[in-house]
Formats: sequence, C-alpha cells, structure tokens
Amino acid sequence: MSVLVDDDTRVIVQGITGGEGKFHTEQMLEYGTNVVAGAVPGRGGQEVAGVPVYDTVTQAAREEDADASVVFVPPAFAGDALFEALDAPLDLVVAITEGIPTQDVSRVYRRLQDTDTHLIGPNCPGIITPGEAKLGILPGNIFSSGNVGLISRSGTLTYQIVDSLTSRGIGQSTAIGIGGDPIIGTDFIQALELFEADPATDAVVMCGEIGGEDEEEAAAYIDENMTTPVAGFIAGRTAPPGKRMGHAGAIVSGSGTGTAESKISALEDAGAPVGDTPEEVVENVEDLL
Amino acid sequence: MSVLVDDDTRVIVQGITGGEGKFHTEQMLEYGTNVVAGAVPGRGGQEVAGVPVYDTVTQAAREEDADASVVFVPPAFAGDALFEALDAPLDLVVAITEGIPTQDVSRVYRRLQDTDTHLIGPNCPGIITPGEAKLGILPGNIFSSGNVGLISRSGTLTYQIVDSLTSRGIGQSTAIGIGGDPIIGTDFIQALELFEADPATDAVVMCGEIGGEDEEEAAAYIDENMTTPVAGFIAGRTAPPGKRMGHAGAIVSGSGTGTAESKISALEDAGAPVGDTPEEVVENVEDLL
Amino acid sequence: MRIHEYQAKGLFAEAGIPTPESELARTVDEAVEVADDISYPVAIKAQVHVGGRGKAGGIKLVENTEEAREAADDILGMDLKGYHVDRVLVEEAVDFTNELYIGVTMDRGEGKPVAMVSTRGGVNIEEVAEEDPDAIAREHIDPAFGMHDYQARKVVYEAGIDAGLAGDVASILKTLYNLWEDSDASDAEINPLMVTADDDIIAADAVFNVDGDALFRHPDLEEMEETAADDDLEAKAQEYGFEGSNYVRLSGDVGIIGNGAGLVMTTLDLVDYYGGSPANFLDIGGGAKAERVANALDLVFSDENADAVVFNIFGGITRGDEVANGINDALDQFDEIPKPVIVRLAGTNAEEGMEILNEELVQVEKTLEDAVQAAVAAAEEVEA
Amino acid sequence: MRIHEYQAKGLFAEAGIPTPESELARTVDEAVEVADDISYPVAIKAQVHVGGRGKAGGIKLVENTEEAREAADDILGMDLKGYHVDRVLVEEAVDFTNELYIGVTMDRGEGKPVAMVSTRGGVNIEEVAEEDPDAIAREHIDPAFGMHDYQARKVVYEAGIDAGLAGDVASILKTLYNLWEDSDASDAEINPLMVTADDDIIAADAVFNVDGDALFRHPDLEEMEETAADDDLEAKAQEYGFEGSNYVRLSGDVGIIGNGAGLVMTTLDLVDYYGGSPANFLDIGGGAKAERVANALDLVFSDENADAVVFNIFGGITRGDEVANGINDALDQFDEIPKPVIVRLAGTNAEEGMEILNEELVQVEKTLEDAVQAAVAAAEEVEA
Repeated sequence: MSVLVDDDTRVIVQGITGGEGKFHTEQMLEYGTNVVAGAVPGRGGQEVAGVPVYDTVTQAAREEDADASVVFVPPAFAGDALFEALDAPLDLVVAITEGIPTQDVSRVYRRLQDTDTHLIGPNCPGIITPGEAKLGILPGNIFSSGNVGLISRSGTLTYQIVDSLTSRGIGQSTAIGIGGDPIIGTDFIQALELFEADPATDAVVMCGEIGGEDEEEAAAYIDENMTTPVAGFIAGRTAPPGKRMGHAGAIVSGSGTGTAESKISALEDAGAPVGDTPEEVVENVEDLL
Repeated sequence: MSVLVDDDTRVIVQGITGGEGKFHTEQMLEYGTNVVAGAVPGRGGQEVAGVPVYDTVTQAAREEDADASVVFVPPAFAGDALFEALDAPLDLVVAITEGIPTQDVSRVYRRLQDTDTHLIGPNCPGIITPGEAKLGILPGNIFSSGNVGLISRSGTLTYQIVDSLTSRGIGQSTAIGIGGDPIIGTDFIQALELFEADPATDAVVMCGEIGGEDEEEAAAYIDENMTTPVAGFIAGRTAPPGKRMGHAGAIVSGSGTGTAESKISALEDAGAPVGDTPEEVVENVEDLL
Repeated sequence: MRIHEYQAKGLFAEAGIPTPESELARTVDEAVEVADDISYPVAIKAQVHVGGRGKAGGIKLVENTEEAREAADDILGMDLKGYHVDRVLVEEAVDFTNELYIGVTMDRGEGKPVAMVSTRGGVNIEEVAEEDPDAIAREHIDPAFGMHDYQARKVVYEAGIDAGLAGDVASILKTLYNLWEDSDASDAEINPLMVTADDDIIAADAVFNVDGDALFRHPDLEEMEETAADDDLEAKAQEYGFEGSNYVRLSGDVGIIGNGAGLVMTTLDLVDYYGGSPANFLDIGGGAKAERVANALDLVFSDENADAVVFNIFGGITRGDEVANGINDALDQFDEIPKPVIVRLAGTNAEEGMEILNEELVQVEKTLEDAVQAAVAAAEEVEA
Repeated sequence: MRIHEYQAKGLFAEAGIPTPESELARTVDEAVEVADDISYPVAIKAQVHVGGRGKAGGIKLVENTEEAREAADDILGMDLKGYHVDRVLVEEAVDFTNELYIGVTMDRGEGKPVAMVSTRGGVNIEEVAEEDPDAIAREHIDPAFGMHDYQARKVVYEAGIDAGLAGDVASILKTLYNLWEDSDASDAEINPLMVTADDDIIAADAVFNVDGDALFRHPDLEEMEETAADDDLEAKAQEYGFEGSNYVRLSGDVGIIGNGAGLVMTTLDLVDYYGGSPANFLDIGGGAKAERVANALDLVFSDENADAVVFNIFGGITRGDEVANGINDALDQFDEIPKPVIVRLAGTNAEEGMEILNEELVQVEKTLEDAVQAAVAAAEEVEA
C-alpha cells in the first residue's frame, strides 16, 4: 500500500521534449515509473526515451489510458498546462515547474476546487512511493520502501531527512514534496489525511517551515483526526522577521502565527514531537514506531 | 405545503426604488408576501412602501434575516445583482428582468452551479403559492389555492391556463414561471422534481414551447421519475421553421428535436397527455386528479 | 443583430485574423475601380443578411474589368431571397487548397459557450452537423475563465486539422473566441477558413451576430444595426417598435395580436386548429398603451393578406378596464375599421373591460377559443 | 518586485484613479522648479523602497521656494534606512478632511485575491490589522470571475464608508483591482486615500508590488525594476544572479551556502543551535556549475563579518562526484582561500564526491551536524 502513486499509475509527462522533461523522464523510467506518454503541442507522433508523444493531454490520456501527469512545462505556459491536465481529467497532477505567476496558480487552484484531482505543487520535487514509482525529480536512490510517510514543503530538506531515515533502516511508504509556493494544491492536511487512511503508513514525518499558517492548521488537524503518529520539523527558526528566504512561503508575518515558535508549539501541543535537528527528527520517528 | 415559497419566505426586492420594483412591491405586499427589505446601492436608509431599503443585499439579508430576493434591476446591472444575490447567499432568487445580455446570464448560470440557490428566470413572471406568497409580477387574483402545480416558460399563457383552472374550481399548489430565455436557472426538470417531492401537489401542468430540447428532456425525466401525473401543453405548433417568435427560446432548429411535434410526442410517450387547446389541458388535469 | 460580411471582416482584421484584401462598393463604377486595384481574379459579393448567396447568384468570380463591370451591374440592385442588394464587397479571390470551418456560439442547453472546428469548411455547416455530427469537433468553454489556450489547441487537434496548420488555426480560434466574448456576440463563424498552397490561413467568409440585448455596451456595433428595409410590413413593425422577433409576417389570412409570446403562439396554433391560417405573429408585450395598440392594429390592417384580426389580451397585473380603454382610444384613431376585429379580454377586471369596449367597432368574445373561431369565420367570410 | 510611489501613481493615473498633481525631480534645481510650478504648499517625497519615510525625514511639506530648496537639498542624497535617495516626487499637498485605506492583495491561505477597505487610512495599516482587525473590511474575489461591481460596493459599505463617498470609493477600488489583476501585481494599496472638503477622493500615497515571476508578460513594468544598489553585497549577489530572496545578508559570523531554501534555512538554524550566528542565507539552487559555486564563495568571502563558511550540498539528482568537481573547479579560481571552508556533501555518490574534494583547500565533514559544528568552531577561532 501507498499513497496516490504506485506500480499501476500510468503517467503522462507534460513538456517531455524539453531538457528537464527529457532528463527526468529517463530518470523516472529508470526508477520503474510507468511513464506511458508525453504531451507537447506540435510534437505529436514523436518519441522521447521510447515514450510516445501526443499533441494534447486528452489524446495522451485516451490513447494510453493514463491517470496522472508530471508537468515540466516552462512557467509562462505552465498555468495552461495545469488546466489541461485538470480538465482531462486526471486523478493526479504533479507540477514541478518553479516560478509560475501567482495569479495563474490562483486560477488553477480555483478550478481545482471543482475537481476530484489531486494536484501536487507547483514548485515541488514531486512524489515517490519507493520501489514502485516516482513522479518528479526526487533522487530515487536515497529512498527505501517502508512504513513512514513523509510530507515536506522543501526539496533538499526532504532528501536530508529521507537519507537519515534510510541509513537507519527506516523505509518510507510514500514521500510527498508539497512545494513551497504561496498557493499549492495538496497541502499538509490533505496529505496527512491520505497517510492516515493508508494502512501501510505507521508514522508520518511532516517538514514545515516559517510563513503562512499551514503548519498551525495541520497541527489542529493532527490533534483532532490523526491516529497515526506524526514527527515534525520546522525550518527557519533563526530567520529574521520580514526577510524573505528562498521560496515565498517563508515569510515571517508580524503577527503571532507564521513564526517557527508558533508552529513548533502548535505541533507539540498536538502530540507531534518537533526535532531541533534533522537527526533528532529521525530519532523521534524511531521512538514513534 | 408548497414549493420554494410560502408564508415564511422573507423577501428582498432588488431594485425596489425603480418604477417596476416599487409597483410590484406594493402588489406583493398586498398579496401578503413577506417583503422584508429592499436593496439598492446608495439608497440605504430610505423606505419604499414601508419596507426598509439597504445599500447591499448582504446588509438586507443580515438585518432582516431574508432568504429570497426578487430582482427588478435593469438589464445592464441585473447580472451583477444576480451575483450579489447568489453570493449573499439566498435560498431563492427570482429574476424578473427581461433583456439581460446572454453572456451575463451564462456567467451567472456558471456561478449558480456552485451554489445551492434556486434561481428562477431571468425574464420570467415569478413564482406564486396561492394564498401565501408571490414573488414576481403574476396577477395574484387569478390564482386559487389547491393541489395542482404549474410550470411554464411563458407568462400570459400561464395566466390563461391558471384562469381556466381556477374558474373550474381547480386550485394550484405553486405556479412557477421559469422564463423563456435561452439560459435560465430552474428548468422543467428541477421544477418537476420539486413538485414530485411536494405531498400537496397531486398533478402538474407543464407548459412548454418550441425551441431547445428542455421539453424532451423533461419528458424523459417524467417517464423515469415522476409518480405525480403531468398534463402538458406546447405552444408554437404552427411556427414556421427558422422564424423567431417572441422570446429567444422559441426557435425551431432544423433537426428532429425542438419542434412542437417532437415535444408533444415525447411527453405523450412519457404518459403526459398534451392538450391541443388550453381548455383541453384543463380537461386533462381534471381527468388526472 | 446580424452584421454584414464586410463589417465582420473589418472586426476580424482589427483583431488580427487574416482576411483577403477587399473593399466595399456601392456603385458599379466603384466596384470596377476597386476590382482593378486588387489584381484579378476578384470576387464580387452581395452584402445582404441571407445565407447561400453564392447559389442564389449573389457572389461572382471575375477575371477582368469587363467581367467585373458586368457582375457588379448584375448584383447591385438585385433582389436576393427578398433582400435588396445595395452594396457589394469586392475581394481578392484566394487560391486555396483546403477549406476549414471554425465557429463560436452559445450552447443554450449547456448554458455556456462552445467552440467548433471542422475540416469540412466551405459548405453548409448546418448540413454537416446533421448528417455527420462527428465531423465537427466541439469544446465547451467555462464562461468564468474564458477559452484556455489548450482548449483552442485541443478542439483543433480533435477535428483532425493537419499538424502543420494546427497552431495557426488554434491561434485564430482563440482570437475569434475573445472577439466573440468582448463583443457580446451570439455567433461568430469563419466558413470557409481557407488554407493556401503556402499554408497561409485566411478568413474567406464571416458570420458575426451580436446579442441585441448587449448593444448598449457596444456603441460601435450598435451603429452597424440596419432596419431590414426588405419587407414593407417588417419595416413598419420596426418603426413602430415591434423590434426583433415581436412581429413575424406569415402567409395566412387571420391577423393576430396579443400580449406575451407564449399566448400569441397559442393563438396562432388555435387559428390553425380551427381551420384558419395565421397572417402574422404580433406580440405587443405588457401594458396596454393606446398608441401601441393603435400601431399594432395599423400594422395588421396594412397587411393585404389579413382579412380579419383577433386581438387576444390577458390582463395580468394591468386591469381589463384599462386595457379596454386603451383599445377604445386606439380604435378612435381610425376613421374606419377596415377589417373585422374580434377582441377577447381575460384576467383581472376582464368583465368590466368587455363592457367598456365599443361593440360597434369590434366583436367581443369571452373565451380564447370563441374569439379564434369567430376570427377564422370572419376571414372566411371576407374571402368569400 | 517593488516600484516607486511615482511609478505607481503613474499607473494609477493612467487607469483613471485621481492622483495629486506631481512631478519627479532628480536635482535640487529641478525640484524647486517643479515646486514653483505647482502652487504651494507642496510635499517633497523621497522615492525609495522603504516604509515609514515620513517619520524618517524622507517627506517634507514646504510653503515656499526657499523651503522647497532646503527640503530638496536635505532629502536628495540622504541615506534613508540604508537606502540612498536619488529622486524625489514633488507633489501638490492635498488639503484633506479624511483619510481612507484601500488595498488588493493575494490571500495565500485562501488561494484567492482579497480586497480590503478601512476608514483608518493614513496610518500603518499592518498595526490596525493587528490591533483592531474588524476595522478593515475584507472581500475575497473569485479569480475566475474577477471583482464583481457589487463586491466593490459591498466591502466599501461594510467598512462603513460614508454613503456620499461609497460609490466613488467602490469605483476606485474596482479600478485598483483590475489594475492589480492586469498587471500581475502582488499588492496594490492606496494609503491614504484622501477625502477633501469637497468630497473629492485622491490617491495620496501608493504601494504597488508586482509578481516577479510574471514580469515576462509586462515589459513596461520590467523596465521599472531596479537593482538594489543600497548594499554592496546584495548588489553583488544580484549581479551574480542570486536574485530576490536567494541571498539574504545577516549579522553573524558563519557564512552559509547550500542548495534548496529549506535545507539552507535548516543550516542556519543548526548554526544557531550549536552556538554560532549566521552571516547570511545563500541558496545556490539546483545543479553545481563551477561558476555558480565560485560566485557563491566569492560573495561570502567578500562579507567582512563572515569568519568561516559552511558549504552544505545535498546532491539529489546531481551526483556527488559532479558537485565535488564543481567545488574543486570553483576553488581553483581563487589564488588563496581567505576563510576556512567546511564542506559537507550528501546524497547520490556523496562518498565518491568527498574523496575527490581537495582537502588542502577545504575541510570535509560527513554529516550536516558535524559540518555546522566545525564551521561554528572555525569562526570562533578566527574571532579569537
């Protein structure tokens, strides 16, 4: 068991003919992901890494019976590509693209509310069910199959923690990089919900960071709804108020929420221990299992 | 019992300070309708026919605990007024205004799909539950309380049939003028559904006209879902193909559906007798009761 | 509201859709001059609001000045399906290898816009729609978001447009949609959208109908509105403010006036049911102002085909006595009532109304059925 | 991306929002000339990207030519909260009776735009938001439909704006929203929106921030972008392409370079956790091109405060040996490594990478914790 993706997931790569798209299609195929089609307007009939390319997502989905897509389309066209994927419709859309104009994402998010599709990202490393499938740019080799779910706003921080988990023999059921943009599809709560419902997930690691109130809301959700234990981590404790660091989600607002302190205490109050260092997070997971 | 409106319905009149709005507010009050507020931007604090006017529907709904509105706003501003009513939100919105640009109505219709509101119209005479409340411009005095529901695309044709029903001692549970525009809120099927669920309605009269396929679809609905008997009438049997007559709904398309013949046979096949004349419709109702 | 081909092409060109070189001409000399300027062959096209102009002789392809003069002379002033031709569009004849169809309209059943694309351009698209519906690809548009780029591409690819053309056709379709939306159009069609040997794409013919209810926000389009001067009675109807679909002339002998489209249609149906034949459809709408009633009567009196008139009013909010006074005042404006008029009043205060009516001038009936039967009989009598 | 008050007011005026008469000046003479042209009193306003300019002495009200010269002379060239003032806006002083606030921004939590209106204009609106949230009326906008007219009115009435002003304020708010949407703005604010004794409404100050990711479709706005030349290191970072939030200078002594915002933030946190103090945040992003690595090192080496550098890279898709080669190449570009550099590589082929690294130039650590502790110790040693 796993969450959202597995062996059977049939994946379209949108933007497969671009440099990133091509490279990561090869990586995904190598990992064993069932990449069944590419979609690039005007490139129908071509092949990339042995994968047939179609002009539209509709064609690709129909001809190859696909149910998911990974989007590597450049920012200027990514909003349109996401609408195309949502309207196909597909069950899962993973938006890797960084730098999509926020108003475009806001409109995509609006459409998302009318669908049953899971959107992951944008500006995220993707999702992986170790040993089965990865959709995105996560380095497959650091993951190992197991019973810990992982949700993170940050890419390399995820890798850091996964690497520690794996090196201590703790495998992962599924890891979801939900992305660090101001507006994202699947958020902490939705991801927690999926792991709570997954019998193969015995603990969840949740990596948050300063800015916004998503972690506080997730803490409330954990308190009320989660039976699966959660270990937390919050990046940005030392970020000075008002300074932006990296992606736009990481802004400390002037008010009481959004700070590392507020997030950490919310999670701890909800029974989710928050590690001071990535290593401590892994130790906490060991305790929870 | 009745459908959508009764004694308890608390009504806002949007556009109450205009000529039509004022006149029909007086008529509605005289009929006993619970008109609790008017809404006209810039006219907050005034009174019309003893009814307090607010600047916004939100204020009117909040201060007077209203759940319905009747819209007499001129066509150029009616689309906006309908969004305001839908977003308030209200349970029932009756749009009397004729001549709203079709694209405006199309956008309102789009919003309607995301709400639980019943929109009646636009370009309709309104809705009446005899003896309890009327929302719109229907002449209250021709109606009488009883057990026949009425749904019609046309105003005066409704009056014609109601007049005959009343004069033969057959009262009405509720009468709904759904309007003759190309795009309307509540359609035949939704109205039939409401009457089917209403224990006080023992038969339904459905007055359709040429153009579109609503009557054919309603016939399929009657066939599959209605236990309450339906008597039908279709106006426009003699309309020449391609000519528009009156409101835009009345166009005979070149194809097999949309014609009077197609509608009549669909209804008759669904077990709903279609009268050749209004009088015959009333006779059919007498037989069905 | 329909606009002419040349006006639609003007809008298209302004929006960036390629159109053939062309100019409007109102005289034969003007037409020849323009044709000479554009290199031959050139098409001379009647500008009237009817379909099938080609088959009816309203479009001619000419190879030289002489032919141009002859064609312009033939077409200007001709009667095309009842419409008088007072303008021609003189247009570069496009050498095409392929004809496509693209269009945008409102799907009333769905309540939302729909874009349509077909490789079967250059023919009557309604026939294609009926005989081979799958030959037209359709894409519904969410009116809240407008047309996404991917939707333009999708419907073009689904229609089977060649890969080499797909991008350009999609881009023209997107432009057409935006023009449709921005102009409050009801229909916007390019048929044929011609493809040349060089894979250039040109809008060779154009249909553009605008929502009459939205003209208030498009003063530029409102200016293009023309009175349909092709039928004297319809022109008169327009003059009297029975605009659009409120007056429709038919071929029978019973004139029909009433209030409310559904009720007037029902009156027509009853005339037919009782063996008569309707001369017209005339909906005077709400209220009963004397002038409007008089205008309605004058319009139907002017119809040579109409031998009798049935006047069917359901009072509604307006009281029957008021309506009756309106009718009396209206009748007073005629020195003589030229045709039998049968009046039926119903609804609020109908009885009082019927008492007020001047029975020397009109025949009063209590029920719709009686009124219609009386009118049919009166018409037959006049006929005989 | 922020634009200056004068640029924002230019956009507002073009969109039809009333703004005070004003002109930009870059010299004292220019400022005086403009001030003389506008009748006194006139405001001289520093054009720099900081809030609270008034309190900091960046805005002065002057009554005559002499005062204008003095104020312009004071303000031009001054250092305002670390920003050099090279431009002033010379503006008609508006005689107001009331100050309102209107603004449009993206509500990230809701994923949709929000319009805000308050009668508490002219002050720090963030403070109002915190102390008395109900003093600001908010209306969320469906990004598919944009702002409906009724929503502009609703939020204005909910804010308690006087009935006599409500229509005008709603109309300005609608215009502001449309400008916000059309320009891909992130924030658009008018504070104060001044009300005069005649109930005229004027945008007296303006904030307009544009989404940097959307500049590609707004070449006119892109032209307004300025390199923040106010801090040498930040200017250097910008030059090196560590644009926007990828480099943030702090006040500690441990320089930090890494890939990925979350991981770099975590490195900062660990420096603090182990008793050190971060000198900066520097995210070099994906890949490990030698030039980019060298630029990052040069940037941190240039920071006088930084006494040691921790370089923390998680390889991800990029292999550790490639990263190591990149670092070696980068280090080769320096004649001398001026500060201790502690490198930690992790992820794919990390061990191979660590073997490749030139340990004469850098100290290699296996874990993040060890690397950070080593850097903190090294910085302390230098300090001592």
